[in-house]
Amino acid sequence: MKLSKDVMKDMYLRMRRIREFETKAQNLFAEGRIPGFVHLYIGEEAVATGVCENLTDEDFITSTHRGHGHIVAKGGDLKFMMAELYGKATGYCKGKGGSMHIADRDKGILGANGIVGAGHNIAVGAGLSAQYRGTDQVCVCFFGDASTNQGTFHESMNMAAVWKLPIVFVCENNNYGISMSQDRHMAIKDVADRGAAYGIPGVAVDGNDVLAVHEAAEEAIARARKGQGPTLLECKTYRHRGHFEGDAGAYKPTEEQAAWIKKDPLPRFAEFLKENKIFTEKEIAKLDEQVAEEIAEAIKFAEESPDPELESVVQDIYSDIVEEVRVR
Amino acid sequence: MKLSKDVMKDMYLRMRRIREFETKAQNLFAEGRIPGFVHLYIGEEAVATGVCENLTDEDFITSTHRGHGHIVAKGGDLKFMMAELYGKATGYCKGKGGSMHIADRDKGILGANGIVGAGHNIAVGAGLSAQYRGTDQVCVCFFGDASTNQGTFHESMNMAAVWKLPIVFVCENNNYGISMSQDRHMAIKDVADRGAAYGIPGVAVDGNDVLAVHEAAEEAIARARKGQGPTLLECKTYRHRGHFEGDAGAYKPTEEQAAWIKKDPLPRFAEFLKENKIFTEKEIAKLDEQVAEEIAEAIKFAEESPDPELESVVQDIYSDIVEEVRVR
Amino acid sequence: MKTMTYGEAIREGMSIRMREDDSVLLFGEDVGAFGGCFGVSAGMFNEFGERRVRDTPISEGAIIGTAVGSAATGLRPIAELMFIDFLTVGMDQLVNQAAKMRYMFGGKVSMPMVVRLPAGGGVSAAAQHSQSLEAWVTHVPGLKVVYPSCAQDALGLMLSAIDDNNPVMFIEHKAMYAMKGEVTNYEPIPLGKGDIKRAGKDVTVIATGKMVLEALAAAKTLEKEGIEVEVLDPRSLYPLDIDLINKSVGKTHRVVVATEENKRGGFAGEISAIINEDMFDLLDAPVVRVGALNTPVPFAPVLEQYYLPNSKDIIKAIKEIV
Amino acid sequence: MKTMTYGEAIREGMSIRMREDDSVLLFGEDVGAFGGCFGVSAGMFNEFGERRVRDTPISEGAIIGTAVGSAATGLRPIAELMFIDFLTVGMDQLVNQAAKMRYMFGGKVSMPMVVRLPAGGGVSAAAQHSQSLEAWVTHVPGLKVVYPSCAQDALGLMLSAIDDNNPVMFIEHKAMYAMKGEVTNYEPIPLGKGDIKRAGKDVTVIATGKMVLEALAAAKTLEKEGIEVEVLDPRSLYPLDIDLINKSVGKTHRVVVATEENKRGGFAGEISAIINEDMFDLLDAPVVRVGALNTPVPFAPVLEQYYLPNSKDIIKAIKEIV
Ligand SMILES: Cc1ncc(C[n+]2csc(CCOP(=O)(O)OP(=O)(O)O)c2C)c(N)n1
Ligand SMILES: Cc1ncc(C[n+]2csc(CCOP(=O)(O)OP(=O)(O)O)c2C)c(N)n1
Ligand SMILES: [Mg+2]
Ligand SMILES: [Mg+2]
Repeated sequence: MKLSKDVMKDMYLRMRRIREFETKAQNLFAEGRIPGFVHLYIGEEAVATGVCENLTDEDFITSTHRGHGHIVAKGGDLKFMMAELYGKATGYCKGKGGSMHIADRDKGILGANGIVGAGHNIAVGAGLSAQYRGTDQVCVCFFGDASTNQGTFHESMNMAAVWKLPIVFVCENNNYGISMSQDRHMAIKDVADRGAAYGIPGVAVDGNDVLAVHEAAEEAIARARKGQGPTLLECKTYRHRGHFEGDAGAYKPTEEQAAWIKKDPLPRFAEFLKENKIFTEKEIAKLDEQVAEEIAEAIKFAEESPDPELESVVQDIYSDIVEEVRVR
Repeated sequence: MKLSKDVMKDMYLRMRRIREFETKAQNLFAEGRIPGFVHLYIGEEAVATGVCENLTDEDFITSTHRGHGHIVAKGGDLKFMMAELYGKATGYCKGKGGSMHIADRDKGILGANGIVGAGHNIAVGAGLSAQYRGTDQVCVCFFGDASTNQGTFHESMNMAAVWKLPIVFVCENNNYGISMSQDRHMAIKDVADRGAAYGIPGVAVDGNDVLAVHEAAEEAIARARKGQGPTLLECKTYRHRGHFEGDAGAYKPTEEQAAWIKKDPLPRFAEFLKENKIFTEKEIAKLDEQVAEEIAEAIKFAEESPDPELESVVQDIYSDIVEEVRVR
Repeated sequence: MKTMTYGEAIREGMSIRMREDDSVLLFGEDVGAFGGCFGVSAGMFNEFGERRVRDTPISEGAIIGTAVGSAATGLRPIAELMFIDFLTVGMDQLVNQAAKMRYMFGGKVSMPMVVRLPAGGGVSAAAQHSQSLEAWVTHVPGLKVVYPSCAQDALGLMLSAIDDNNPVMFIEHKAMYAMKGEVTNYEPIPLGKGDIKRAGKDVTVIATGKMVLEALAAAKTLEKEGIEVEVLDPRSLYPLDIDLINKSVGKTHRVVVATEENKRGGFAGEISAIINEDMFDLLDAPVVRVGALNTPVPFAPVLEQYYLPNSKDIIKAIKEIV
Repeated sequence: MKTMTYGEAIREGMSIRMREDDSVLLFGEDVGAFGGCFGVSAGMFNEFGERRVRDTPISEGAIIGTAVGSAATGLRPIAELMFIDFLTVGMDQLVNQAAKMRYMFGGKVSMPMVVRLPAGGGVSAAAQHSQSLEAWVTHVPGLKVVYPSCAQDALGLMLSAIDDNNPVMFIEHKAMYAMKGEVTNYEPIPLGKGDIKRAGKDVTVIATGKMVLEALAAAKTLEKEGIEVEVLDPRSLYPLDIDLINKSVGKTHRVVVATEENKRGGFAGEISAIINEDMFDLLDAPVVRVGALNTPVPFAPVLEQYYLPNSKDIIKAIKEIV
């Protein structure tokens, strides 16, 4: 047991925060309070948490359409996140981005992204920037299994490898790209095996075990910081919900679902904490309560925030040009 | 020795034709008789030849900017090719395509291509078409080492693997993408190693040994015809000239060049034929002569052919719409 | 006569041809058993099987490339991009290959392929899932482009698109999939034939896609004020029915062009320029364009509604020139 | 005062800023020791080293993506695409990322990046290496677009492009690299400021890139016939100097727009539409566009010359309206 109690606590809190945030988002979407597309991270919390626990605010992440978990884990503000889901003026993007485009430059969060595979390329730029400026910053690039069939994955892995950039490519293998199971979208079992095509390490871990993820990420991030180049880290996990809210996920076999629910990373980690006497049941309940309050507050903030002003629609396109409000 | 004398002869002729065609194209370009960009295949003849010897007119190939060799090896008409290089009305493309866009649908030649990596995608379509129509046609996709860093390579390999398409991906590894040597554009030694990322065989052979290429291609093509899916076949070779005519190739170290010139596939195969008493020196000289005549004829044809009519410029865009000749 | 939704009409068009011709097939991300992101191909997997209704990996370049390579070798593929916004990752196969191959090869290859492109805003899908990008593809010689505004046109244009021996971009407005309309005719609608959706004598509104509905709404409102609006839907953006435009302008002498694109650099500008160039003497007033604001598509519903052009904008534009 | 080529001026602009600011760097295929496909960056590798003048693998998507990611995190990258035609493989990073990120993120990220885009025909490079694609990028909110027509403008616009905190598309005409011009001014030329390349009172020719030279040639010819042509080079396509256009049209009342693009759907249409919409009352004649034929760019020199618009086409257009 090399992780301190504080780290354990922090990881538990992050995982819990994600779960709570997502569960509430699910309900709010069902109630029609959140518009647009919402892709939930429920079931995959151990990945973002295990990885981001190793990062500082100086480090970068790129994210995906399924970005809430990454952003919470990287320290994103829950209030601004929730307000953005609502499309409110106080949201991270002033209501212009929504769920798929939340970013926080100050926290190194280079954005959720609606284009599958786009984050791969952006990560190369952030990695190059860190290396060029001579810092020890690292960029973690989060992405799904199905996104690794996009050309951008390949180009980015290759460029990062050639330039030995400080990047960790984290594949969240939840076995699906929408309705396409992995065996139908690629002819290999381990995405990690794709690392060899670029001469970089490819590592596969149990993505529902936050400690395993933490350990593997720690090593990969250390490698990156030391200038030894990128790693491809595959975390095997599962999404409990449909692809987006509204998708019933009929393509996921019932037994498969049941098996994975048993491996739910959150009760699993709670169990571990209790068994190893790191926290008592009561202490955990208290942490859960604390998180529930944080999320309730975030929702309150979002609910009470104003809609954006109509005129704001033409701002923030350029640094120096404001478009005409009504060009017809 | 399992190849018949006829096959040997045919392969020698194809190689010789490519060399002669290219050498003459080189001169004609230098004399200003051929406009535009010209990328020569000199030094790589064994690859196209060893592969295409295994194909019929029903089979498909996709090609690249460095396409002359593939097209000659696949049975393209030398006269129409040369006329196209000249931009004449009698050329394969009626002067509209030029060196980088020669195609011959009847011979299964789906076009040279000016976009690095574009042929990869097109090959998937041709492979799917063959499989869908239930034929035993195969599509060979030719491409360079540097093109394997393009996203299209990755997407196509993956899709072909998942669908078990009858495609052979032939990488002509001449160690350069323009001025970028392989060690600067990828962090691995064998492009063939990229096959593993798609769960398909990756095979590397001496691309200057036409017999080795022939053998490896035969196996891969048989696999494809049997419905066992694609193969990645890497042929290590070298281009003797610059990237295009006009490029002196200063980035190619002198010793490297010298070493590869020694491995020139053409004298090497001639030597083999003589040593194994398949052909005498004299017989070979006669074949050379025959080829020289063919090329001379092709040049004559091109020289004597008319320029395209100006009005032809607006034809052949659509099957059914002819644009206005002068829209201003 | 039958009532069906815009989405069903698209499905029906594809299915009719697939029943008749084995060389027609559909592929794209989740178009199979899942039925497509918007349910447009629902049921087709069951009818035609996985050979002909085919899920692909997430590889838009290879999807369009597969269409190109299979069209060049004897099939008549229909490729679906889940959103027109993903053209950005498949643009090369479309622009440098599909559109140019026949020409580059001297007319010796045919390219009978359809690319389905769900476009448009209004569903809070934000900047990367709501664009109208018809201006990019209409600018490319070698492509044809259609954009139906109702179920009947969707069906007829789909039949023509599949029958065509050239690459046809089939733009679908995602906010219209559930809209119902009457379908009386199962014949192909020829590409290049526009349609007068409502006749009028005071001003011509040339509108595409969902803006046709906004134009019709505007016409209805203005009718009460005694302004008779003619609503012209080109249906094909290329080939464009310039004759029909000419006839209408010759009658009304006033034109508004309404499209959902960002106004700057949109296809509406091309229509305006053509009218200016070829029908200047027919004009009694400037050609006014109605488009979306020149911004990325915002997420918040209030902003998006403000961003999108609507019937009020069309009314305002009309009042400026009549 | 100094004479330099268009290509040298671009290099000089980049070098000046790279000497002053370590956060500026250049990358692209073969831009390093090789000096770039057209020699534009020759010598820069020697001066700045491989850290700042960087060869990339052939991965246009990742090249533009590298610009996006590094611009968002403190650098001021200049990315070169070898040919503008390769935008097709890097379009997503440009359109869905670079252009929209500031907006999608509520204004909280800056995107100071330049993408160099060698464009245009005239060198028998055929359909995939000769295109003019400015219409695509001018249609995208979030991008700025410049297109110099001489060495002086190339230098001044490059300085401004690098200084700008937004993604700037820097279009270069490949057939102009070797053309010499005088450079007297080393100050940035503000984006959005057009230039009257020749004053005249009878007709305004708005021309971009190499067509400015054709317009000047036309003006010279027509001078002898007593027609005084004003040649207006917007230099920036976005932001566009509408004031300058307005002033010129207010003087001449007649406009020809000359660009090298395929005429259909080109940026020239946007200019025509703006003039029609905002300056209709100033016009005494239709706005006439001069562009390339609506075909892919053909290879054979005779065909390509016929395909490309030239001074004769401009003269013909002018004579139709004066
Ligand atoms: C370029 C592009 N293609 C397709 C889509 C539609 N799409 C959104 S998410 C998704 C599946 C992604 O699967 P994966 O990468 O495994 O991530 P997951 O959703 O499983 O987290 C698809 C196809 C998109 N947004 N962008
Ligand atoms: C998309 C694209 N990017 C860049 C180029 C410019 N280009 C033409 S050939 C070439 C190098 C290709 O190298 P490789 O694939 O190894 O083929 P080789 O030339 O060695 O045969 C480059 C960069 C292009 N034509 N298309
Ligand atoms: Mg997944
Ligand atoms: Mg090579």
